[in-house]
Amino acid sequence: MEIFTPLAYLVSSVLFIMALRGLAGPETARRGFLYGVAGMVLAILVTIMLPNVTPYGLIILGVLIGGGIGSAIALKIEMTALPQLVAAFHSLVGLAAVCVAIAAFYSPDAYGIGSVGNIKLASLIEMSLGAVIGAITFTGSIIAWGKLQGVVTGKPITFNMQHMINAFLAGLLLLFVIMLCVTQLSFYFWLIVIIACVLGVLIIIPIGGADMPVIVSMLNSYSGWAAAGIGFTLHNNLLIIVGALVGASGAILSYIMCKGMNRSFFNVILGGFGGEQAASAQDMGDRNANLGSAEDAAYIMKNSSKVIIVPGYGMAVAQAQHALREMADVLKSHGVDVKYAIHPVAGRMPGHMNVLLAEANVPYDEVFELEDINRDFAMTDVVYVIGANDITNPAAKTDTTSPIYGMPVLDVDKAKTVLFVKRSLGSGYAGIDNPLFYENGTMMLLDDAKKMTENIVKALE
Amino acid sequence: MEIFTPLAYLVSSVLFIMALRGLAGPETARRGFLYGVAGMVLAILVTIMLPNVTPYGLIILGVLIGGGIGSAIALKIEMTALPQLVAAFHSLVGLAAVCVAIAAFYSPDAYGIGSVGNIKLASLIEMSLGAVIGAITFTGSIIAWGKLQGVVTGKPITFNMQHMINAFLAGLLLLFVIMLCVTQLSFYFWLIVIIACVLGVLIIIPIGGADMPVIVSMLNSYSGWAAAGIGFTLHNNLLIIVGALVGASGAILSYIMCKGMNRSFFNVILGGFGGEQAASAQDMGDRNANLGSAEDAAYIMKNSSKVIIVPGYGMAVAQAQHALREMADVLKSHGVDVKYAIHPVAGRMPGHMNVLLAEANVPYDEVFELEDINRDFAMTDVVYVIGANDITNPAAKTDTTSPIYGMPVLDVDKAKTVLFVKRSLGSGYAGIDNPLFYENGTMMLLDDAKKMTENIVKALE
Amino acid sequence: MTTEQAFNKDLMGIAEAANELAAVASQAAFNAHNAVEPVVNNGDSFLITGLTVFILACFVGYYVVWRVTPALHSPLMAMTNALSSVIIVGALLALVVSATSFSKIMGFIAVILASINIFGGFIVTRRMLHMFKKKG
Amino acid sequence: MTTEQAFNKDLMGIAEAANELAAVASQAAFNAHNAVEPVVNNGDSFLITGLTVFILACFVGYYVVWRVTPALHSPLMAMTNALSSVIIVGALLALVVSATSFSKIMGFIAVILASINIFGGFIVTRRMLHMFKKKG
Ligand SMILES: NC(=O)c1ccc[n+]([C@@H]2O[C@H](COP(=O)([O-])OP(=O)(O)OC[C@H]3O[C@@H](n4cnc5c(N)ncnc54)[C@H](OP(=O)(O)O)[C@@H]3O)[C@@H](O)[C@H]2O)c1
Ligand SMILES: NC(=O)c1ccc[n+]([C@@H]2O[C@H](COP(=O)([O-])OP(=O)(O)OC[C@H]3O[C@@H](n4cnc5c(N)ncnc54)[C@H](OP(=O)(O)O)[C@@H]3O)[C@@H](O)[C@H]2O)c1
Repeated sequence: MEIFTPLAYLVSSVLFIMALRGLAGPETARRGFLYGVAGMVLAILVTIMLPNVTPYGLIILGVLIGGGIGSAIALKIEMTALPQLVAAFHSLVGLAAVCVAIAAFYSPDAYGIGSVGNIKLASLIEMSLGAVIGAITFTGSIIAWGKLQGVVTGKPITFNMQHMINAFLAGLLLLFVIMLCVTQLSFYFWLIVIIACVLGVLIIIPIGGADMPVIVSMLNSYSGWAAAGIGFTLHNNLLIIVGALVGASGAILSYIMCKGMNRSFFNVILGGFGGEQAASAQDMGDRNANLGSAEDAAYIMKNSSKVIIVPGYGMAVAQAQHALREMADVLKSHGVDVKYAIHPVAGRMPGHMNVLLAEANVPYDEVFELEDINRDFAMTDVVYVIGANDITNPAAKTDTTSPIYGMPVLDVDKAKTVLFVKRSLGSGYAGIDNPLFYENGTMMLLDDAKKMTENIVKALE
Repeated sequence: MEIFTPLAYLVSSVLFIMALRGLAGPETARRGFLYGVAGMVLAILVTIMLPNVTPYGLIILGVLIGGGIGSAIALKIEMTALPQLVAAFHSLVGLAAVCVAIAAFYSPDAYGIGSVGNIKLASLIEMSLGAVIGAITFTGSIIAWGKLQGVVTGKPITFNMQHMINAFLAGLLLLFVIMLCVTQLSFYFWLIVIIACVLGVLIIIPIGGADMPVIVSMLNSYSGWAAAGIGFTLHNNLLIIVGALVGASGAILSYIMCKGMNRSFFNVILGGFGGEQAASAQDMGDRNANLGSAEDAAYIMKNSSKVIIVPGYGMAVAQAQHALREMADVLKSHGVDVKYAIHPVAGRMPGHMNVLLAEANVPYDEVFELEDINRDFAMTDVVYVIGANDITNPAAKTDTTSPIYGMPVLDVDKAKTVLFVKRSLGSGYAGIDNPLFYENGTMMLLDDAKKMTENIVKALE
Repeated sequence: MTTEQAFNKDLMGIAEAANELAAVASQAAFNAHNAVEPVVNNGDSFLITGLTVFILACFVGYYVVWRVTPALHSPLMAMTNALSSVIIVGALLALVVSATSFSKIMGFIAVILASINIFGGFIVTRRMLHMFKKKG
Repeated sequence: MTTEQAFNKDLMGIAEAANELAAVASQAAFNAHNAVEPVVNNGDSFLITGLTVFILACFVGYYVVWRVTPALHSPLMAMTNALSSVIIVGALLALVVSATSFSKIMGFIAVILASINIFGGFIVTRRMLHMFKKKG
């Protein structure tokens, strides 16, 4: 009869797989969400209904406290603050993994992996692995959160020999894991946890704010591997499966983002990118940009037949998505064909723009990915670039010396007219000038994205 | 140290997964093939190098006999006889599964699943399951082979109450499995095997020859499930994984074929389809088809700019693929654009036409699947239909009473001219008349596909 | 707003599902109470492990096979035919480990049958794949 | 014919690979000889079972995640965040089964942390998915 619990865990694993499967399309996503919730409820219920598991009071208290905090945060967070939120949540998963590893270390008999001072070798290794990954996830995610939130500077913090120091710490970790296995002393276990915490900070701090999304995804992946490591320790297939799913997901998202920026993952991890904003910004100072007003923009767009909107991080900052949607409605009522083009790394996390547009009730079948719409720009009258910059930079296609050379960009320069809404002629997150600002077909609408869009709506009516 | 064998089995499982992954495209397929071979070699070597495994003589003898027979057959088989070959091979896998199950039943101690007369309950059930599926695969595949080879009539053999009889036999199987579990008597085990063999024959015999490809795929799937069942008996994850892979593959191919014919799998299994060839063939006897010669066809194609070739089962029968490729070469040298359109169920097994064209050195980038080329027919001058029939039948689109109504067909009727190469105005495998033969834009080239194509080549030169 | 309502209905669906799950789970727990100390040892019954592996392998098979290009469906059939002969592993064990000579004979036959398939299946696959070329 | 040659080279590659494998395998066999009776019991070491499950799950994750539409990558991140909190299973065990009260405290903290994630992650996911609509 002891097969019921693992069977329920297996069902729960399958539900989690189905949950991710559901995300293949917006139609099936909600069903997927329900599968995910059901899987989690099942996993928890089965666990607390095991024999021996009796102090429901503490469990309920813990879940109530955690659930209350989690719900409160999640219900009132702005959609624009998503990247920070995800980073913060990851750090909690990492810390939880560390706590479970510590609990297992101090009560190995409860998990059937030996007794205090006499834990099985394999379990000790798995446990340390889980704790190390968990600790790195914990502190690393805190730094990532700080950089995204603006609490920690977004500039890469570099110092001498940092790679040497990291390598040294990693060596120390290895040493102490061996010592732990030999001596079984809790002293080494704590040293391992502390060094891993420090390493988490040191790994993330030299990476620029612009690369944080990749890092958040990487840490997402780590939190999965940490869960899998704990699964090995506890001989629990559910944790292993879910850990692998989450690990794969984070790794794939990181990979997609790196490809979207044409950079190697290794290059991102080495850090130091995106620090020279000021340096090159003056090179083009002698060229003149063509400035325009809301009325000009309204006139141009009203008289066009095809408009493509390219949103970027600035739209998120300005919370301009609702105004934008209003503008699109007015244009459509004038018979203009309106579409949205989303670059894979627009904004500050994958799919960031899609969520914001969806929030403003833009139907998802008007929103297209780069590969699906890039050939349409040549046949488009007006491109309305709102708070985007790097993802439209034609230098990525032509200038071999540019740091973003080779990054796939939206071919907005092929359209007849490009309208750029941003607050200045300054550069984007990558800190690189955009020659498109000074083209003939370009009109710069220098203002806050929301204000400008609202003014255009007024001018259109 | 006992982890080496299962570790090697795990590596071998991964190699098998990589092998199937390789088939995602022709470029990676050969590497995939090598993975598959490597996985098999590894699995076998690791097994025979286990301690206790010593009588290498018998092993080598068995492998030599089997390998010799298998190689001899595989090296000299005609590519047109592939469907039969695959069916024959499946029956062997089924029989092998039965043998292993019998061996396990008579020597349970060797597998650590109990002792004679005292086998673990779970193992007994798994063993019976493996034996039943194996036996059904064995005899079912023999019948399928016979129907494809023409040894058994391709007509569905139906008789009274056959579904009742099958249900009765299935009930008996269940009963005897229970008896086996209770009594552990070998008598019941043999009864189970024999009834399953009979059931295999009875299930397949009422199914028409035209549906055999679906059945072959289904039996492929069964052979996988049988292997997985044996894997459960032997506590061997490698067998379970490979069994699941093969099972999934066969099921998916069956599904794809059913969709290609717009029939439900259930409908195929119920049988009785494709028996009324003669009945409706006379309805159109009063209409006149437009007959032509090789010279006419050569003239028409030479003066066209776009030709699409639609091969079907007749090309395989006539072995016309080499002549066809020659014809395409000559046309291309005249500046004609030549492509090939493959229907998902053209021929007698999935991908049948692709293999034959590849055999004739047709580059695979000139060969297109239905969805990719179906819109091109409207812009095509000439369609050269060689030995195909059902897959071009426009009745599937318009005639709601047709048995193939709703089946996706190649829209050859949209082209300016259709050239039909076949030996008569008779129907195809589904036994349904093709109204296209009597259209104005159609020219019938009544002859053997190979002869006709060769004559066209002569006329073209 | 109708979507909102639909979603709330969905949420109620979850609640119901959760209740059902709870019922199942308490049943499971009830049954589990009869066991002695199963609290942590989840991985030791082969049936469940095997089932876990089996289900995951089914998912993998599903995805891998759907990615196979239709042009290579015939090689796929031949290849899976060869792969399913990995049952030779069981046959080899039967041949050498079995106590009774009847089992040994069965094992020997199975080795021969599986070998036919392995060689035959792989060679046919190789012949087919060998034919596919990009440029004529 | 060059393809033929290339393929034969490939075949020689197999032969080599097979030799290497044989070497590995004989090594394995050598090591295995030291064990007592491992002939059939392949599934009882959790490490290997876990590894099997892990690798298969990685394949499943790979395929499932690549199929997620880019528009839903943000919900994907939030959802996986919630899913990874399934570590609460370990936390619950730590809270109730542990012998030492220090482990219990750790378990309690882990339960709180994981709960924050589960509720937070799922609610954010729900909020996001809730926004996606087909028609405006
Ligand atoms: N999404 C991801 O997953 C991801 C991952 C890794 C890296 N990244 C990086 O993030 C960047 C994304 O490109 P992007 O084009 O979306 O953003 P961007 O290149 O950072 O440009 C955003 C622009 O918005 C403008 N802006 C800021 N606040 C505004 C406001 N309130 N109103 C109007 N405009 C405002 C800024 O110009 P002003 O200051 O002149 O207004 C800025 O140039 C890329 O460099 C990419 O490599 C993204
Ligand atoms: N491929 C699969 O996986 C699969 C699976 C399930 C079912 N099927 C069924 O198989 C059929 C496939 O359609 P199809 O269009 O390829 O074949 P078809 O409909 O069976 O037609 C083949 C045609 O080839 C002609 N033919 C035979 N020998 C010939 C020769 N030596 N020279 C010239 N012509 C010759 C025959 O006409 P004459 O006798 O007049 O020459 C016949 O009409 C469909 O009914 C499909 O549902 C296929």
